[in-house]
Amino acid sequence: MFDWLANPNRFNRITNKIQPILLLASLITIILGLYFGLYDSPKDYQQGHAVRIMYVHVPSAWLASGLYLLLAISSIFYIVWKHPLADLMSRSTAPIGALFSLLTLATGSLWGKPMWGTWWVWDARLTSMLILFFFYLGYILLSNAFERKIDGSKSAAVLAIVGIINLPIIKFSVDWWHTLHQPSSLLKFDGPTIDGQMLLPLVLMIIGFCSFASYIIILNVKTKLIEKKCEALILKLNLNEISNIR
Amino acid sequence: MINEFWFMDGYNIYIWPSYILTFFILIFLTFRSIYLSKKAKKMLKKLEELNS
Amino acid sequence: MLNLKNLNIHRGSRIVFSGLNAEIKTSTLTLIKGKNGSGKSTLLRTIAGLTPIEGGEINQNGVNIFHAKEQWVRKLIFIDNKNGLSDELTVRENLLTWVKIKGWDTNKENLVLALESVGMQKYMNFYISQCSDGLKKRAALARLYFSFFNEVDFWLLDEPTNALDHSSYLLLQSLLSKFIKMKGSILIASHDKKSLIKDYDTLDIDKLRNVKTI
Amino acid sequence: MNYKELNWIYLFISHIKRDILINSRSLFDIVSIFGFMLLIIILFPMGIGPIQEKLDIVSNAVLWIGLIIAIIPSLEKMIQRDYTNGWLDQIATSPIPLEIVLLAKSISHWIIVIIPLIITSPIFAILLGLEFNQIPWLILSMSIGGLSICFIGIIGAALILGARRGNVLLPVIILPLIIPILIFGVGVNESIKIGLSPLPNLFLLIAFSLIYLVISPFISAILIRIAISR
Repeated sequence: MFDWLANPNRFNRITNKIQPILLLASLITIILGLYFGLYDSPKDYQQGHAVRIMYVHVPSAWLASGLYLLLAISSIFYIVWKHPLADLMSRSTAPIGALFSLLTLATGSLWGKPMWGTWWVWDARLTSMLILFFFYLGYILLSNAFERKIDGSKSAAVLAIVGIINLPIIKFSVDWWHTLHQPSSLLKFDGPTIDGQMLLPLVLMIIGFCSFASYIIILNVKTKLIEKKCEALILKLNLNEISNIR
Repeated sequence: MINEFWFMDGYNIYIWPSYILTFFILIFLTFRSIYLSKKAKKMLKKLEELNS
Repeated sequence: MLNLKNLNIHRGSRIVFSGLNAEIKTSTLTLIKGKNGSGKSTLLRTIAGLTPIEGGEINQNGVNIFHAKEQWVRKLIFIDNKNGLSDELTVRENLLTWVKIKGWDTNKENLVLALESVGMQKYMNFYISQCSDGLKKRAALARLYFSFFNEVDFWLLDEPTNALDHSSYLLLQSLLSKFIKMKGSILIASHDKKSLIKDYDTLDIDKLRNVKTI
Repeated sequence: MNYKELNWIYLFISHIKRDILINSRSLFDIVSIFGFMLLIIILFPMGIGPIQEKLDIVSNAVLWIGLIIAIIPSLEKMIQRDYTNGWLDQIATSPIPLEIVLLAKSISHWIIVIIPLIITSPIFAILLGLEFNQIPWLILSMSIGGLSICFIGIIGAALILGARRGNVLLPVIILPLIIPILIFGVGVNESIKIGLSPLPNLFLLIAFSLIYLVISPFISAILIRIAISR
């Protein structure tokens, strides 16, 4: 897929068509999701109205983990086939993934306060999400830590690959750790017990979040492509002061 | 009816902030990406003018 | 004969060479000339297999040298400004570990002979951290001596005369001529105008680049 | 002339010897790592208070965290020195595979840095009031865990080669990767303490180390090749 999309012109052409669809889809599904999530759905028999937080919490959790997979895949493409576009892809994905993992933590904490009575519980899922956030953070820091951008890209791509190998292990170890230390019988942080009427807003929100994130990522990749063109022109024009033209 | 919608059995102080936060992030991402994209396009235009 | 065909070499996102064609004669000394930052060192590192080629090939007698990279690196000695010496080891230990990773015999006499060939026998047990730049360079150049009893075809030297005093300059000269007599090939990257020995070839990178752009 | 077949095991061992020799010349570093770990461990009772019951709850975790934090600053040096002085260039222009050298480096780091800490760990254990029957398991689990920290650490050290402020970055990158070691490692000692079999945790620790034993030389070799090429 990347091989075929690697041509920037083709990438632009295709994404120009996809982008409006994605934006529209995300708008519609998110608005519908809001309606069902906030208004037209029953409260959970255990969690009451607090279950409504799940309709933003679960999609962002899915997105945060899904984006890491995307980050790792594009990093593999970058390391193995050296497509510059794959690098732009991972560079645009990482901050968004980090933001959504933070959002997951924040909404999880907001859910936890009424349910557990504290803002933070070392729940296995939340802990894994926190660790995932640190992986994103490591990627972002490493990719910007080098004098030359391309060195950072390569190093950070390898980190993302190591991360994807390690994340299942960490997930397993955190679950292991959680059962080892036998927590008191807390309400399980499992999302709502699936009920048709609760599933609808959840699915809508997941679709909405995913298409929204794809829209933003594509937009950012395009921006980075333009920036790359600018850099090439700057080199060609031999301009030392980039600030002059800004 | 409307009151109940806002109040949500007292969970409102947790539910509304989480939705507001979510949409703040969504809107922030959208505007920032559009802003950056416009900035880059502008710069490219200027550079192309310089180049020609 | 070493044929460089259509070489594209990048360093980071910078393109150092694109479509470089050149011939390097074997069994002689070739001086790679060029301005600072013209890519002399990069070219040497590429031939040594350290910097990857983005396009093109390097052939020796019609065989791509990187197809059998392990065989190729066995036949060369690469020394640049960094020398590859560990501060915590003595001159002798550094040489010894180097010979080991090359997979060569490490008998004591050879080691001493090699150190004598660059006049380092006195400093054998000095730690590298105690050595001056000139001594470090000589300690690195002592490796060259091992090509006289092992199969080595190429010396790739980046600025080998840096920090050398006159007497060690002469020692290096004799090493080079001895190697040429043994049908060895030497590539030296240097901004030095004069060559270390009389008969030599030059490869002017600046000129090659100009030809390309015109 | 035929090429002499290289004996990789011989090269591997001789490279371990070289690295140990280098590190033993700077014994100061090892002593300071020991002092660092000792201080971390002393800091905990200072913060918690001298009550043994409280210490009992955290003692295993404190030992492991002390070990991990004390090792991390030393990991960078595993490769950094040899990268700046050009030794890695010499490795790359010699027939010895980079992977073997990197494996040798992580193992020699384990021998010279971690083994001394583990040998002295009974002192730490006594300071924290661990039972004597826990100490053999502590030593065993720390040896295995320490080895896998070295395997991960060499990846981390290779990742930050040439980075600005790499020494600040290294912990941020490494620590999330090390979490499973901490969990399984502490798990071994905790299960001894509450009278369960330590074997499940120990096996998981070993499995984790084996995974990294396999992937770490290859991944760090990829990174080193990238670093050398610039």
